[in-house]
Amino acid sequence: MGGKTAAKVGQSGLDKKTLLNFLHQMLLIRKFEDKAGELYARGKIAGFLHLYNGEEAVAVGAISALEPHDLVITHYRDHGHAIARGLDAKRLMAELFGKATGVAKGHGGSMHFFDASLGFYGGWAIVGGHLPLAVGLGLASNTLRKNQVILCIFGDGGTNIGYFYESLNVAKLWNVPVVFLCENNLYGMGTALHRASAIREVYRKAAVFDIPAERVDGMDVLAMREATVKAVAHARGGGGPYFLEAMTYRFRGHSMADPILYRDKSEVEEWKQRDPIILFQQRLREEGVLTPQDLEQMERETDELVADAVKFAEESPEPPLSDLHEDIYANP
Amino acid sequence: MGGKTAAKVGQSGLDKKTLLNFLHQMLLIRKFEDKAGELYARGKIAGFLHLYNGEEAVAVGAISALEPHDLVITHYRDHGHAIARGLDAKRLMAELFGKATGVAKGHGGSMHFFDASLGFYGGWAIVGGHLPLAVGLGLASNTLRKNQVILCIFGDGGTNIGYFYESLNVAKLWNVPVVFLCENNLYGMGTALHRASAIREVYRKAAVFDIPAERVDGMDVLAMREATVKAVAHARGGGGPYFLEAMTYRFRGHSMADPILYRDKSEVEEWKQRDPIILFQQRLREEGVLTPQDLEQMERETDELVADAVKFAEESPEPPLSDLHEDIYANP
Amino acid sequence: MPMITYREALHHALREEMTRDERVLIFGEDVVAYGGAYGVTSGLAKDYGEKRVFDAPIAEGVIAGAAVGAAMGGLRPVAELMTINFALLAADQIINHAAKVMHMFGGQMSVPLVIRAVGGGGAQLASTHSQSLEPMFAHVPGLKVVTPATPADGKGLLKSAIRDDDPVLFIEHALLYRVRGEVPEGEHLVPLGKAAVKREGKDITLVAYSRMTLVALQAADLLSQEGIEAEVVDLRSLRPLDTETVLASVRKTHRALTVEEAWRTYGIGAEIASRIQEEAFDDLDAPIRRISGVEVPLPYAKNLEQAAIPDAQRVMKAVKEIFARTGG
Amino acid sequence: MPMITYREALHHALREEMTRDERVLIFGEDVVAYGGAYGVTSGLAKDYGEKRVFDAPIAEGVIAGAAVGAAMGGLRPVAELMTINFALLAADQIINHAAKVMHMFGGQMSVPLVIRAVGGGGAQLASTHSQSLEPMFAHVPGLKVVTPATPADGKGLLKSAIRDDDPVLFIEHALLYRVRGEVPEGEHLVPLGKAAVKREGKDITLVAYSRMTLVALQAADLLSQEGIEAEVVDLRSLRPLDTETVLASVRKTHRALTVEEAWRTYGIGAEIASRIQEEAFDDLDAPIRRISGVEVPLPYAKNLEQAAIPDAQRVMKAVKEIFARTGG
Ligand SMILES: Cc1ncc(C[n+]2csc(CCOP(=O)(O)OP(=O)(O)O)c2C)c(N)n1
Ligand SMILES: Cc1ncc(C[n+]2csc(CCOP(=O)(O)OP(=O)(O)O)c2C)c(N)n1
Ligand SMILES: [Mg+2]
Ligand SMILES: [Mg+2]
Repeated sequence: MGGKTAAKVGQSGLDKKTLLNFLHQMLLIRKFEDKAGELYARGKIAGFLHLYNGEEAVAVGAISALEPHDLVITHYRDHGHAIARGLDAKRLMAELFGKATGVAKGHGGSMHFFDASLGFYGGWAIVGGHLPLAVGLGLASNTLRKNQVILCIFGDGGTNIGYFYESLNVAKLWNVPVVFLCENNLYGMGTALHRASAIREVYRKAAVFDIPAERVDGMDVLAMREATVKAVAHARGGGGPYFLEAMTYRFRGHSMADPILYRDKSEVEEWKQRDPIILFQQRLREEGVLTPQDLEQMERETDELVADAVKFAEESPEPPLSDLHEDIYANP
Repeated sequence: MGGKTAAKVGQSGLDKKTLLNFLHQMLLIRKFEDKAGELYARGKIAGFLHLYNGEEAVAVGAISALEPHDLVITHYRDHGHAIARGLDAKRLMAELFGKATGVAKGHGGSMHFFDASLGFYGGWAIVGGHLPLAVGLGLASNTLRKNQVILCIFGDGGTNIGYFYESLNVAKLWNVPVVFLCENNLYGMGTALHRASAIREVYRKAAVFDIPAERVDGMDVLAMREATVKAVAHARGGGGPYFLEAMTYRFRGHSMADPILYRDKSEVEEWKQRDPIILFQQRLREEGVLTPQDLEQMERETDELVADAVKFAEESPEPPLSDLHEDIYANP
Repeated sequence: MPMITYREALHHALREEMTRDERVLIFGEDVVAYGGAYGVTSGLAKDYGEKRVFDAPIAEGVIAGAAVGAAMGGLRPVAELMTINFALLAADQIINHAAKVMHMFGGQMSVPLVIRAVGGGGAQLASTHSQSLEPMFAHVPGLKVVTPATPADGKGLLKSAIRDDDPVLFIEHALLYRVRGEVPEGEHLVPLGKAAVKREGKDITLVAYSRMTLVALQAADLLSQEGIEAEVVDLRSLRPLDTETVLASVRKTHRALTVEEAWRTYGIGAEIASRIQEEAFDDLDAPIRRISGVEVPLPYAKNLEQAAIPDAQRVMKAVKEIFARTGG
Repeated sequence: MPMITYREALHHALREEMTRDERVLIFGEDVVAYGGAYGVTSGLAKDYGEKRVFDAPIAEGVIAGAAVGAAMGGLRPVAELMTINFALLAADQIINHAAKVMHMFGGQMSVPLVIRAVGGGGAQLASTHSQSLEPMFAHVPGLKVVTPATPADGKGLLKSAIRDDDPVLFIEHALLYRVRGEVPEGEHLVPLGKAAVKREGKDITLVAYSRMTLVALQAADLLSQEGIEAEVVDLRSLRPLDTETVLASVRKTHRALTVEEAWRTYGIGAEIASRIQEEAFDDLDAPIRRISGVEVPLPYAKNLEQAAIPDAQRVMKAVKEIFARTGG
């Protein structure tokens, strides 16, 4: 397991504000997810709901390495990425409620968050299906000289489908600025990595295309940032695609419907010892960056953001029925 | 290029009859192909016609390593494999003519040779599409304890499509007795290998799944046999899949419609210096296995086989129009 | 007869066929621990062993293709593709491979395989997870496509599909798994390619399949209260398609309405309507009408989704319009 | 107007649009050296550079998906999938991705892309290389599907498709590339979603598309010698589908026959027939009939293939049967 871990906080070169902001984002994601899970149980949210608990450091660390004009494209477990990219928690919660004010007007739901204005290009629910899109986005960046890097996120289960290999091969051939980020949480639904993949080291599957590929500790937000900064610089500098395998774990089930019969309680407990939020809090506290007061305030702020989001979602209107006949074509 | 070459003929452990039979088969393939090309130009054969000239050593060497109860499954450039597997040249030519006596009753044509009685399971025209089938055949061999090895043949161009990777991964996971044989003739239609694949060493794409994988000199029939014998033994012994990359070259165009604008004449000439038939003849002569009389007789015999095939095809009836409504379902 | 759910009925079919025939085996994504997308295979791995019930990676192409190969090799695989939406990732295997083996190779070999997949909307899974793609696959000669509406048909058709020597795409409906119905124990076979009159009536024929059969039956009950007796024909198989049962009904009722969840254009109802007017033109008192899913990528929001999927109200309204036109 | 081939007309369209709009670029298998499966892109790489015209590996999934991504990124890609048969390997990208972007994400973004693919049989390429799969794709809301029959429509529709902001599947016919016709030079746009009356007539409406339009026209000429004046409607686009032009014709002729190369069941003709009987029931003097490809995986043998694909003789025979029924 493992993967590359970052050095001390003090050596990260990041200022206090940035560091605290990482913690803030991770907290917000965690609280947003817990609340969403609760609201799902209460019937306010429906469909499939895949929560991100435990993987917060991956999204926050990696996405912090992007510029505003860069793009993020991801799979259906997309809440953490959307929040880290700065999408409005209110409109995200409204999307979960299927409301007109949602980021996809309530058409997409949990799996299809999207905000073009923030370079957040979905939220895609076909495993592996968005990797070819990332290649195309990279092509557009090159052709139109946008100097844009595309961060493309997917799970370990998504590295066994043809799209994965086709996309890496073409990404390398066309030299597109795509950073492929695999969230290796060791399971695809109820299937353990080694029952679905002939090899356990996912990054090797990218390395075979002569794409630089490495493992990172996905429970360490600074390690994630550091690795992604390097990957983004490589892509932006014209070096072509880069591949990161983040070792992480989801603390909850695959979706809300999952009874989690396929993994040992002890395994879960072991990983919870490495809760990325607790770990980062500890480090910040140890190095004197975070005071108890800071933390208290942050807890309060993030609680409020989530509460506001729920209120907003509750009070928002349903989409009008006319939506069934609109926006199907740009040129009807 | 290159790949592993075999030792001296004398060290091959093969008796004279076997060695001469290899030459006989290669000659028959070459003459069958030349005749087919000629008949295509004369309008006797239609559709797509992909000839095997130059690659004869791959089919003959590899298929010689199989037992009668083993299976061959291959792509659309299938004439050589069918002949090496012992399918009747008459019925193959009849298939090219679209006659009722063809190996697929004239329904399949050049790309879809098939003879279940000889374990020749097609002739498939979707690039990469038969690799998953090979996995399934291997599964059946394991489940039904048939002790069968499946030889699955495809081109270098077919190693960039998702099926390729999906199949190798599952083959390894399910431990199926499949020998994957890539005929790397350096081109897929008009696209050079390195313009379609991020790496030039195809066998590495299999090795990443921890499947034993190696390169072989595909212009050397004995090297092909030797490598395949080893691969088949591995698979039959329960070791799971094996991967061979045969370095070879097609002397003619991709299909009869190909003006061959994408490769230098000099490159073609260079490879023709390594014509597998001429090379093998020389070696057999040098080591005293082949006399000029042997060769003369063999030339005559193979000429006759091809002439008989054409005659048979010419004289065979067209399929009845009732075929359009039969054999679409086993249980209509 | 015991009342069991659609899910249980399908489970029983698999269990009975696995017991009957050693060559039957099951694979797909998460068929072991999860028991498949909707729990149908739950417990089978434990009882029949992981040599006969096993997981595959998320790779629909090789799942479907391995089923074709396994069938060529003498097995009778039942592959699960989770949902019909993902069957698009296996479309080439299903259409260019499975459906071609028998005829393209001159009848030397057929491929006895079943591909199970969940179809339909109504669970707020949004537009890539809610489709009714059966018209696409039912269009293809060489395939058989089956869409059971009830637990009994689920069991009987699945058993027949497994015994059938041709490739069968078996489409279950996401909202039917908990529906209960009487299901005969043990040997119960429903033939592929035979429609069933699920309710008799003399005034109009409602032609439906899968969950829309239940919607049509519900509408028929409501219509009955208003004095209109609708006959409900459940197609059950979309290929082969049993036109005779439909025509016999229309010749009696002189009116027809098709009800489907799939998109309207180039859908199932179009074929039914065409055949009826071709074969029973002079028996018709009114044009055949079609009720279908709204032609939109199905949205997540509950109100939108519900408005997009046909329900008994929409069926009733259309029936009344037909009668308004012909004056009953 | 110059007489040029269908192939040349398509080539001109690409060339003109590439010159007009820098964002237009072309990729696919062998589009450079081979000039694509049928030579349509021949020479474009040389003239516009390999940054705008380039090869892709044999990997239809990523070709189609990269087109979707490129369109999202601001380009207007024209991807070539060689043949529609291989579009099955990209079906998930086309249906679950391209067709969904606009609506699923709440209208934030459309994907202006064209996927070109050759369809149809008649060249003895056997059953995986001869299919007419347009009904499957035309079934899907969010997509547009275009099937030009003539060089002029080929040019005009391709130019419109490239300028259109939605995903367009552009299906050419393998046997049409050498067909010549008059084609306006320069700016010539044919709107998507508009059928065309290709021949006027008062006795019967023949509804066709792609190569079958030519077959219908040929049959119409022969019928004319026997005193039957057939009107030929070329659908040109299968989605959006122009019902108005069809209905207007049928209201005049009172009879209709659809002609398609695709398989009959759940095909194009079914939808046309259904719509006609829904909207013009009382105008019909006879049931609408359909001529289609025989429902078989198309075999290689010439005699079988020719018997499976509709020709003018079969069209004439069906027309006469319709008149026999109604007494002319
Ligand atoms: C092509 C496809 N097949 C199957 C599914 C059903 N499915 C949804 S999520 C999932 C598991 C994905 O696992 P992984 O990629 O590891 O992501 P994680 O859920 O662990 O974040 C599966 C099988 C799907 N959405 N798409
Ligand atoms: C999925 C698919 N895409 C495209 C084609 C068209 N096509 C036929 S052969 C071929 C090239 C294959 O090259 P390779 O695998 O190297 O085999 P070779 O012809 O060199 O033996 C292509 C692109 C096809 N048959 N199937
Ligand atoms: Mg995972
Ligand atoms: Mg090749």
